[in-house]
Amino acid sequence: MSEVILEARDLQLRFGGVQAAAGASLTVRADERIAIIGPNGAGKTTFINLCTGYIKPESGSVVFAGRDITALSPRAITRLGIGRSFQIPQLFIENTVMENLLLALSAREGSWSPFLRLDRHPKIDEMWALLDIVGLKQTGHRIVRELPEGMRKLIDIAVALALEPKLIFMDEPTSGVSSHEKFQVMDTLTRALDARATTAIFVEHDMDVVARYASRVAVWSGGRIALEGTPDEILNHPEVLETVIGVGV
Amino acid sequence: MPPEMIFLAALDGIAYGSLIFLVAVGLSLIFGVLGVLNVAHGSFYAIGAYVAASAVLAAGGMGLPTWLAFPLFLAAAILVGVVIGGLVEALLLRRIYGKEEVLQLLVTFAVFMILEDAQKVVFGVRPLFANAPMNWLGTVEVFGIFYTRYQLILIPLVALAVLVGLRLFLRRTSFGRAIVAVTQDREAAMAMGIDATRIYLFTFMIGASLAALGGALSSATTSLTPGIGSGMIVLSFAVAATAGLGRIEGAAVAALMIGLGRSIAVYFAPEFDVLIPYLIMVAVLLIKPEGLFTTVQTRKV
Amino acid sequence: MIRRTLAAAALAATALLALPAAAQDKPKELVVGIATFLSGPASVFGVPGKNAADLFFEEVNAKGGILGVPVKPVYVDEGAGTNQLISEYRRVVQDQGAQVMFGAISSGSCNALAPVAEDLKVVNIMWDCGTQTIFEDGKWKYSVRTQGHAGAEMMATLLYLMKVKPDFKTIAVVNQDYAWGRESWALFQAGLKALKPDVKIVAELFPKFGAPDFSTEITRLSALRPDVVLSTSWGGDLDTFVQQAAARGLLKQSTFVLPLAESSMERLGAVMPEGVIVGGRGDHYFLHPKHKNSAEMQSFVKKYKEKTNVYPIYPTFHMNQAVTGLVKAYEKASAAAGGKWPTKEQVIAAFEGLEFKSLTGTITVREDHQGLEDQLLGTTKRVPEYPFAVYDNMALYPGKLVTTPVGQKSLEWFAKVSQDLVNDKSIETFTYSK
Amino acid sequence: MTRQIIVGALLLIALIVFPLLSPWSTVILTVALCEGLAALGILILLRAGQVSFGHGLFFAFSAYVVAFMAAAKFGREVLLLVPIATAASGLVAALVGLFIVRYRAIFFGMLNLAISMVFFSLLEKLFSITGGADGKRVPRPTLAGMTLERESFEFWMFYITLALAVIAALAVARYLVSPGGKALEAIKSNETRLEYLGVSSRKVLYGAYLTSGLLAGLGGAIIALVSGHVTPELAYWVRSGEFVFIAILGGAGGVAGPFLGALMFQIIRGYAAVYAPETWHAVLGVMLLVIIFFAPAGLYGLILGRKRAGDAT
Repeated sequence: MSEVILEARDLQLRFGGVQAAAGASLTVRADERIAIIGPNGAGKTTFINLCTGYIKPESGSVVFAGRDITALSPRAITRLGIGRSFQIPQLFIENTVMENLLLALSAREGSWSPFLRLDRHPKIDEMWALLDIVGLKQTGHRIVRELPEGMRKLIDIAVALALEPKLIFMDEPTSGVSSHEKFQVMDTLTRALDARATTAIFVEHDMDVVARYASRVAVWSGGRIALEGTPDEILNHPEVLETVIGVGV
Repeated sequence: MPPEMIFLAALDGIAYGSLIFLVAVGLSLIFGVLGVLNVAHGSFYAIGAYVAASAVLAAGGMGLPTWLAFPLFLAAAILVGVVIGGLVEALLLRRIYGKEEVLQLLVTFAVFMILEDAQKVVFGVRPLFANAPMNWLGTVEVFGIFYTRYQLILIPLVALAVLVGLRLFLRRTSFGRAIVAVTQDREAAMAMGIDATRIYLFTFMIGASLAALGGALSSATTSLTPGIGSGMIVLSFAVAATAGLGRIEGAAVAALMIGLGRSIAVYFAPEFDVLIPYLIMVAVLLIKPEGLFTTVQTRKV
Repeated sequence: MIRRTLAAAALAATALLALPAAAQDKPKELVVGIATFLSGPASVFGVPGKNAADLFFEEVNAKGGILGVPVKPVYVDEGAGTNQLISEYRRVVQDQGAQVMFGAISSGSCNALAPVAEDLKVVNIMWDCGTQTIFEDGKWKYSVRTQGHAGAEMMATLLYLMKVKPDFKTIAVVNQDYAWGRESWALFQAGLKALKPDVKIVAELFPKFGAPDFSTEITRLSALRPDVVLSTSWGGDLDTFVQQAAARGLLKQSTFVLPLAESSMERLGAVMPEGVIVGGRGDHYFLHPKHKNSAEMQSFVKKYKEKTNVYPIYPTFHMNQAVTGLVKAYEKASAAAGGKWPTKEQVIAAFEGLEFKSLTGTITVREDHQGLEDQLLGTTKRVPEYPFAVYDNMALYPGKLVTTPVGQKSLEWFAKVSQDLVNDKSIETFTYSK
Repeated sequence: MTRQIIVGALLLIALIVFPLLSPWSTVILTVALCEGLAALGILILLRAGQVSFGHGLFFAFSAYVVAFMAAAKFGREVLLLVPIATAASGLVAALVGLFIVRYRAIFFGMLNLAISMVFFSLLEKLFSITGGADGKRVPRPTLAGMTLERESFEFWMFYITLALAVIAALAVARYLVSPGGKALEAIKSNETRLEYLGVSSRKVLYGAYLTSGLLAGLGGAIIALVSGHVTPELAYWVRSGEFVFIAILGGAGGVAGPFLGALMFQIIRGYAAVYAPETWHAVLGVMLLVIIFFAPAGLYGLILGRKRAGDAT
């Protein structure tokens, strides 16, 4: 068993009268692919937001690679090696796809020289390769605003991967992808993650995807983990079938 | 400085703050609903003042009783707000909602430049004043010092009435509640079937009318000269930003702070009275970047 | 590339510079550029100045122009800001070929334009600005002033106050916060110290230029109860101040001294009570006790009133002096040059020692290019003939008496002013008559 | 890209040649270049979606530094005055920027306005030091040790300014395509993502703010020298608004835009001053509306045939 890379302990947060996190805890090991499932409003995205510093918990802690990151800013957490993609892709929509990736590259490399042209970054080939992995090489020069949602979701993930994080959170990576392409997308993503030995935590609604790509599943309900286990255990659990997947579906 | 002087200074500060409040609250309301910072707001103040003064002078010339000035003030304010404000919103602003903020700002900046000159062409450059309403109300004596009832009582009362009236309007009437809904969440409000176009138009008219009302009230106490609008706009920016843009009660508090700060400065440090509004604004924003009365909202990701 | 271009440019420029000055033939027209406030608060002076200039140049042209050359006035807005004013001023000289410039109303503009006029070698008539420092601290070959300066205005005001209210003990000042407000107070204060060292200055207030509200200042003055309140404010500021002070009984409580009130009297109408000391930056007054019935004055007041619906105020008289002075200087220069069209330098030379009649008296331009102008002060009185206050109990101070002598600085001269001046024999006095 | 270079080159050639044909225009053109420099600073901030209604602060600050130094015994030399005054404005931008980069949108604009108005008020109030509203005269300094007559001084100042403007424009063009410049666009479109790249948007904006302050400072220093007089009006909010006006008029699409805008602004203002001396503000206002509604990419965009600001990079 590999070492623990992320440990969230008893995170609590209320907002607007809703218990968005109610003792959320999760321990993640470096070689894991964890799927987070649960109904809407269960606090899945809140959990990601808490772990990446977008919002701060009222109590509880998040430890990453032995360091307490609970109070750190998203920026500091990103620099420590946590990347994330978003439910609604967060991209520089007026820029080209490649520029989005190159900005991530510059951030990673710290290459901010005013004499450097962004589009002549010495490591630009690496970004083209990355774009190729997610199957979007042909979109490199397109303006993000003009691309469909599904592609944007992948670009969002590619941007996070360009940072070469040790751990990546992906918020519904396949939500904008047509169902017959989902596996293909997840295959390429998994290859990219494997190549970089990146730990991944992803929120997912499609149980087929969960079954195939997760090493462990956490079922979210009411701001905390109601159940966890292997995909086999979870996906056959009667309670999960009822609350998450919906009986008869 | 004896304590009664502080009290006297405070009386001046309240009168001054009340006037700024009337102008600033209109600016704040417009921003809250339309999301546009109206640089031309000072021009509504100036035009309201000129129209009111001309009307009062004309009424005086016809031998009409002086008390008529007060309904005339209101009429002038509404006229300016509805006609000029309405035209600006319907012809110009409506075309740029959703465009970049910079462009919206600049459209109102252009309107400001045009109205400044229009006002000069229509009303001339000669200082104009109509002090009959102020004199008609007479004076009161406080600690042996004469104050005009107009500045000491009427203007603060009007400001208070506007504050209370706006609150009631926004909370109790369906139209007011629709305005609040748009302020809080534009998209949700529109999804609920609220006619945003109409809300925007009326809010702009109300905001412009308030600025014009401030101008109308000031026309009895001050000489109207070209350029009065450009000074007022910066002052009301300061009030609105200190309070937090879109905050109505906050604007009242900030206007009072600035009014009091200024008049006390005239006693203690007359060299710095003009700096007071800006210093208060910068100090407040340093501590609370979104203004005194605004809560920070995070973007949904 | 750039270097070569620059070299070429330099050559071309040198060629331009080397062009000889054009021979002094009579031009087709004489372009006169006039810097005046067409926007901003000071347009209360600027626009009357422009209206008057239009009238006067019409008259000049109706008589065949200057030495037979028609005059074409071109206006430049002083309200656009100093830097813009300077470039406009240059454009009018260099592009539109103005030979004479009138610049300007604000002392700040005059200070800024004087060196520009030197550079451009253009006749510059400072037609309205008042700062005494311009010819006391600097020498300007191409600039002249066809009216008095702030020193003369403040000296006459001080002497008049000493004459009509010799026993006051406290004074407060409320001046606009800019050079004129500050400088006029510095001068007045220096003279006051010399004449009446025991007077207590209870408040020195400098509200912002264009302030819409003087409530706090008035509260303070009401509490301090000074014998005299001096304010050299003008325009909208003065109107607002007087109005608010009158409403709150302050004008009854203290003697107000308002050296620029002449320009506000008609507007203030019934607000202005009796007993306020007033002046008009010189001897300008459409009811001037000596000249109100002259044909020129009557015709001017009539024409001006027809055009603008109001009585003329002092900037219109200053404009008259500038235009008259210009005509006379050209005539004098031409006579000296044997009837030829004079060069700019000859015109400037003609200004030195020039004496000419204005609508309200006689102006003499000294060798230092400073004009000597009489100063008229009075105390307000209400009469049935006009719906506004008029001057009564007037005193006319000869320009020579109240103007700092050539070579001296006004502040120093004020500091040693003597009591004799208050009742000098050359001062004429008048009371109001129909 | 090539069309941009052509536009820039044509503009440059026109600027080089025009003063030779029409000597009176040198000062007006120099003033236009100075305003163009300030507007170039605004353009940088516009890339980040921010607009400052207070860059008059830096413009006026360096102008007053020049005025004070030129009036003092030392520093009567253009080659000394310009860099020192520009650096002084840069220093002010560095200080103000420390906290102003925390704000966005309206608050960014209004805080800039407030600070510049504080400076404006101080310039007016501190009469004994600054000369109050009348301002200060700037005695003509030497240029490279030479004492020049007005005409040759103006002549050389124009070409020096032109050279500086070209250098500044090229440097800014370079900066805008560098990672830092592109990160500015990222601030405009998605600051959240920028933070999640581990990039401090404040630092990125700080760099831009500093640069824009330096550019406005450079413009202010030169305008003080060529007009020979400084007044607090240089710091007034309407002046700052004009810089934004110029930036939009010219178009934020490329670095030649602000200069194109500044020239156009001077031309319109010049004509308006002659034909409508009492309503030239209104003429400018109408012009601004026309640009915003019918050519939002500005003159530069019109020339390049683009419809939207920001398409050209």
